[in-house]
Amino acid sequence: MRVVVQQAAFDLGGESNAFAAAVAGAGAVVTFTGLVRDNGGRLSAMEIEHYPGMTEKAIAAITEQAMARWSLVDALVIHRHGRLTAGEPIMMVATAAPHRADAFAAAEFLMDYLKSRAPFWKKEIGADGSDWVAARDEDEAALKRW
Amino acid sequence: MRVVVQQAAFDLGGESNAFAAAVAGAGAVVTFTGLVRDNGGRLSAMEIEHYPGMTEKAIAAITEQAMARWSLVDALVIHRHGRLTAGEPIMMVATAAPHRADAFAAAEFLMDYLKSRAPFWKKEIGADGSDWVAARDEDEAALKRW
Amino acid sequence: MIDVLYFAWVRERIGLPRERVQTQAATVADLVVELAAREDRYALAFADLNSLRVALDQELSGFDAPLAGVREVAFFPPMTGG
Amino acid sequence: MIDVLYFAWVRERIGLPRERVQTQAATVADLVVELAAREDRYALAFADLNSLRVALDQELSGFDAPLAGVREVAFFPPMTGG
Repeated sequence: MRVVVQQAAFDLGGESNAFAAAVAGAGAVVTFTGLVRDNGGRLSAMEIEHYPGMTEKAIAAITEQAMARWSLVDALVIHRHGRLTAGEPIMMVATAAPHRADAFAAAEFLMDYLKSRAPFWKKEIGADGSDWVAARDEDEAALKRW
Repeated sequence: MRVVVQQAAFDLGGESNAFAAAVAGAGAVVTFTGLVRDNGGRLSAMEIEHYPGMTEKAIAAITEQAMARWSLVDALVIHRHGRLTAGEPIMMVATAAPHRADAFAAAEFLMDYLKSRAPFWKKEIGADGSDWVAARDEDEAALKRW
Repeated sequence: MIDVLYFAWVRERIGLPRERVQTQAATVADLVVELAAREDRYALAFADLNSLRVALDQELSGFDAPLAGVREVAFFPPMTGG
Repeated sequence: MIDVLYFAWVRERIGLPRERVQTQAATVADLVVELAAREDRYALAFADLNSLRVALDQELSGFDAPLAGVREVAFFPPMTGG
């Protein structure tokens, strides 16, 4: 299990390969990568604020929950903060399990909790100003399935 | 949309990066990678037989279904055949969508259909002989949710 | 004449991957009866239709499907892709 | 004395990211009343508690939670990670 919170970019491909190479016994690896959407060209950048200290603890707690609940061989979460431009990877999650159902469920669980329970706040910077991204009701509702 | 059936190994990381870089407008990329499990060290290799011609058509049809059913920006399926050793990637699926729910659902749909409806047959080669992998009832049952 | 293909343990039991078959069979089920009557290795391969799947011209099909116009029939066990 | 932290638009409205606060408030809700009474910018930030979340010593909490022994309180809007 590995949790990384950083400003720097990460290499999705390199992280995926390293993760998959280290999960002996796993038959299934799922990754999720969140990218900065360009909103039809209207978005020039995204600023991600976070709560240093709490962020790492909250993600570690969520990831430990996932490891306890599903038959996972390993799990990885990388989440960036700071200023990102459209198309850049914001974060990734990877899960490895003997079978695909566990790997998929754990990755979706991690995403649902990271969306609404990890202390990050996104601000969209566009040509006509900037705005904090509002939490979506459906993201809060998604937690109910777990 | 890209479908590849090949004997050669593929680079999960390189494919993931290329896929994510080309999906302008997507906010969510999901990948699934199937690896040869070592079954606690008992498996030395896996042989994957397929039905040339039908394989490509079946996967393309499944992938087109996924593209039509969910809001996908793109989808990728790579599936190998021939002799593979424990730990090697067998296949991968990648989906890109504006939001994560579509990317996850489409990837799970593709996997469920590839498991039971794409003409591949796996044979496990172990120290004490070889055996065709039996289809699992739960894989057939998984199709019912779609 | 149609091409008949065998995969996985069906291929192993029958001992060949494909053959040309002269048949008047109206349906897949009729063709199976003809093939199973040939020799023990065929009878063994077709002993349990529940454990077999069939494709007609590379499309999954049922055993009651007609063979009229079909050029390629394939028999194989349930698929294990992914 | 406790450390009070503000994030995202709460930080922007109040105009600072953190401050040390001298308080006898028994609960988070009591502290909110004290802060909101200070100045308009605080009143504006705390106008709608439904749009706010609170963490005590870096754990999500409720507005009715007691402050006894707490060293760090953080106020912020619903999180938008992932």
